[in-house]
Amino acid sequence: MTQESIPNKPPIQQPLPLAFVNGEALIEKPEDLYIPPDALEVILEAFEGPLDLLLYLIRKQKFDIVNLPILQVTQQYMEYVEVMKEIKLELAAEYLLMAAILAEVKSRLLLPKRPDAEDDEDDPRAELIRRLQEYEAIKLAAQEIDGLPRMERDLFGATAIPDAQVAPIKIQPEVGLQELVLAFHGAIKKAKAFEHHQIEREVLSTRERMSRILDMLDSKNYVDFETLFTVSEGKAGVVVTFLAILELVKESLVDLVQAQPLSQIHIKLRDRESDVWQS
Amino acid sequence: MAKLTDAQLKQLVEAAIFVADEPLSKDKLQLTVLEGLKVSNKRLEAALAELVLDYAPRGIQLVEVSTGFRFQSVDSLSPWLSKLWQEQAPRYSRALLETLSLIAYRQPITRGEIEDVRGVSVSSHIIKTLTEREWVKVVGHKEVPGRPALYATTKAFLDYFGLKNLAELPAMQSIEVLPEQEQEQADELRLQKVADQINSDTMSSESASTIADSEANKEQLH
Amino acid sequence: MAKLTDAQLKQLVEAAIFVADEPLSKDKLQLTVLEGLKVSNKRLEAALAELVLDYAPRGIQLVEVSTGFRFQSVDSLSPWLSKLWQEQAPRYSRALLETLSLIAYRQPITRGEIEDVRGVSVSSHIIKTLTEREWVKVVGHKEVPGRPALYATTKAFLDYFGLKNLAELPAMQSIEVLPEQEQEQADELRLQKVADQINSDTMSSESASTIADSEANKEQLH
Repeated sequence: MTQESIPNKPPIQQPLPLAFVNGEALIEKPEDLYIPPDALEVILEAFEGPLDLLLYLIRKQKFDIVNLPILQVTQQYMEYVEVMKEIKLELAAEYLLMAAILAEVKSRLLLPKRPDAEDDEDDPRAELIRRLQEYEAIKLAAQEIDGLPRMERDLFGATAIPDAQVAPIKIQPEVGLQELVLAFHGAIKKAKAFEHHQIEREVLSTRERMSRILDMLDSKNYVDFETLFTVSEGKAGVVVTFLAILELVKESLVDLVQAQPLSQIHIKLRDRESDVWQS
Repeated sequence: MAKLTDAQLKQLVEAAIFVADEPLSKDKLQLTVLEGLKVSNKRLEAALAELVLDYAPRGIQLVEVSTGFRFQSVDSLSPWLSKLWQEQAPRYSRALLETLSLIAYRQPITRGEIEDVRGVSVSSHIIKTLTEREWVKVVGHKEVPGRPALYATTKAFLDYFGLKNLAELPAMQSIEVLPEQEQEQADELRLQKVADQINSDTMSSESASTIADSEANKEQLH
Repeated sequence: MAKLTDAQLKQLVEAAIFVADEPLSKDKLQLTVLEGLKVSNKRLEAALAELVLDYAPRGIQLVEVSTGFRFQSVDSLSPWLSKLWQEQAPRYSRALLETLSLIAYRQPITRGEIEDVRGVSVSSHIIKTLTEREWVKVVGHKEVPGRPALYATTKAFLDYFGLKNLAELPAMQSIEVLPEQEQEQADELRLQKVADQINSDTMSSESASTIADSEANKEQLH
């Protein structure tokens, strides 16, 4: 207490000052000291945290941060915190922490000063003063940034419409001949895979093929064996057709004839009426 | 700015037209930026007329369109200004390159035929891109139901790839997959063999079908 | 326009800056509208300087911001010009502006470091707003446990506040903020003192533990 409230000047007799600020007596209690509790909530929202509140308390009483009057500030701060604890508990944590820091600084100030301690570094308020200064600098910087002319509020982009003839220029991708050849290679390779896939999926049933072949044939005329095969069906399709024909032969539904070895094979429906094997 | 000077009026009107998102009519100017400033329409018109003259020698001009006044670039600058919106088109997809290659090697070809080979549908976007690039064009219609368009490559296509004619397209012989024609020949050869076996006296119909089965199985392995 | 006259150059540059969607740098001008026109950077700079002068007395000005040149309205006209829009310009909270200032002046900075200075936690909402406005971005991670993100301001931030570079930020008011290293030493020194006091015979064990606790709490904020 002695450290901060005893002025350098000789004491003044009457009236008894409440405090001395930078050597000047502060006779009247600052008006800001008392804040009605119902107004506190509103004021609290105006503070950006304990440092901001501390700064407010210091500045309102025209104290100098460097001569931080820790005892008064702590006392006032505690009053705020007490009311805050009742109103806004969740907000109080950071404020409580500051209260603890203030209490710590205060208690250290009350300890007898060690004679060998260096003046500057020994001041327990140093860290708090540093933080207050740092925060105040940022607070002011934020105000300055807010004051800069900015887009949307003070400045508006001035633009003109491009003339109707202005049209985007598109740079077309480049393609090499080699790329084209590879793409063709890829497409053909895929086609092979695809053909295979399709046949696997849609099982060409031999029965179904048998009925289709029967449908294509009649009992009067022979047709070329080869015309039954559709090459575009792929190899598997050809095989299914072939299997169907073998099945038809086995079931004696068709006749196959070949005039001589290696010549064309002909096929027709077995003529049931003239079929000696029937019945 | 209770009483606007002519210079101030001109500044304000000029700035308003420049910053507005759309053309500004005299009415709109009166209702917004000039609200409460008691500027007669005559004064406003004079300011606008002066601004038109001020900008006459510049790169942009003040023009009146149906909905009001706006600044726009001088038309003679358009070829250069267009370069501001230069954009790199994305690289061509595999699907596009395959479609192009099929048109190049198998022309004239229908979209359906391309789809048959590729096994997936060809998007209209691809055909549009190729047509817009003037590499591909419709050369006729196939005489089948629906009369689908037949696509072929253009002279611009040959020029781009530095080819004198289509015969200069790289031959596909090195490619292991047999071109369609060769494949047909191979199929015929195999059929012939099967036919031979059917005729063979030593074979029962049953064993023939066994061979055919194994043949079918083998196909599935491919 | 193989050889551009000075007047033509000025017209083209002027129109380009007006029609572009964003500020145009000299490089961008050279790569787009001036491409192939062989305009030296010196000539371009002279044209820009002339344009700045041409517009000085007008309602809009040619200014250079971090990403290039743009035309913008004179800020004294904003009370009238803002009547063109129904909505008011967005307002930003003190918490957001203080966070933004810390990022601007102390970049790169972690969220924890911002909290240390402000003495309160920084809400995620603020970081989100700043990031969404593209005023700040994560530029890396600090090599400390948890690898917290390091924030820095962007060019969009500078453009929005009409600045060419960070050096144009208003000067910070006389704070002798200790450089980090010194600060750490100071912290250590302070801890040492607290430890000394705990050991001091003149103190009861109870008051010592109170001090230690408050010290520990404070550390958590850091």
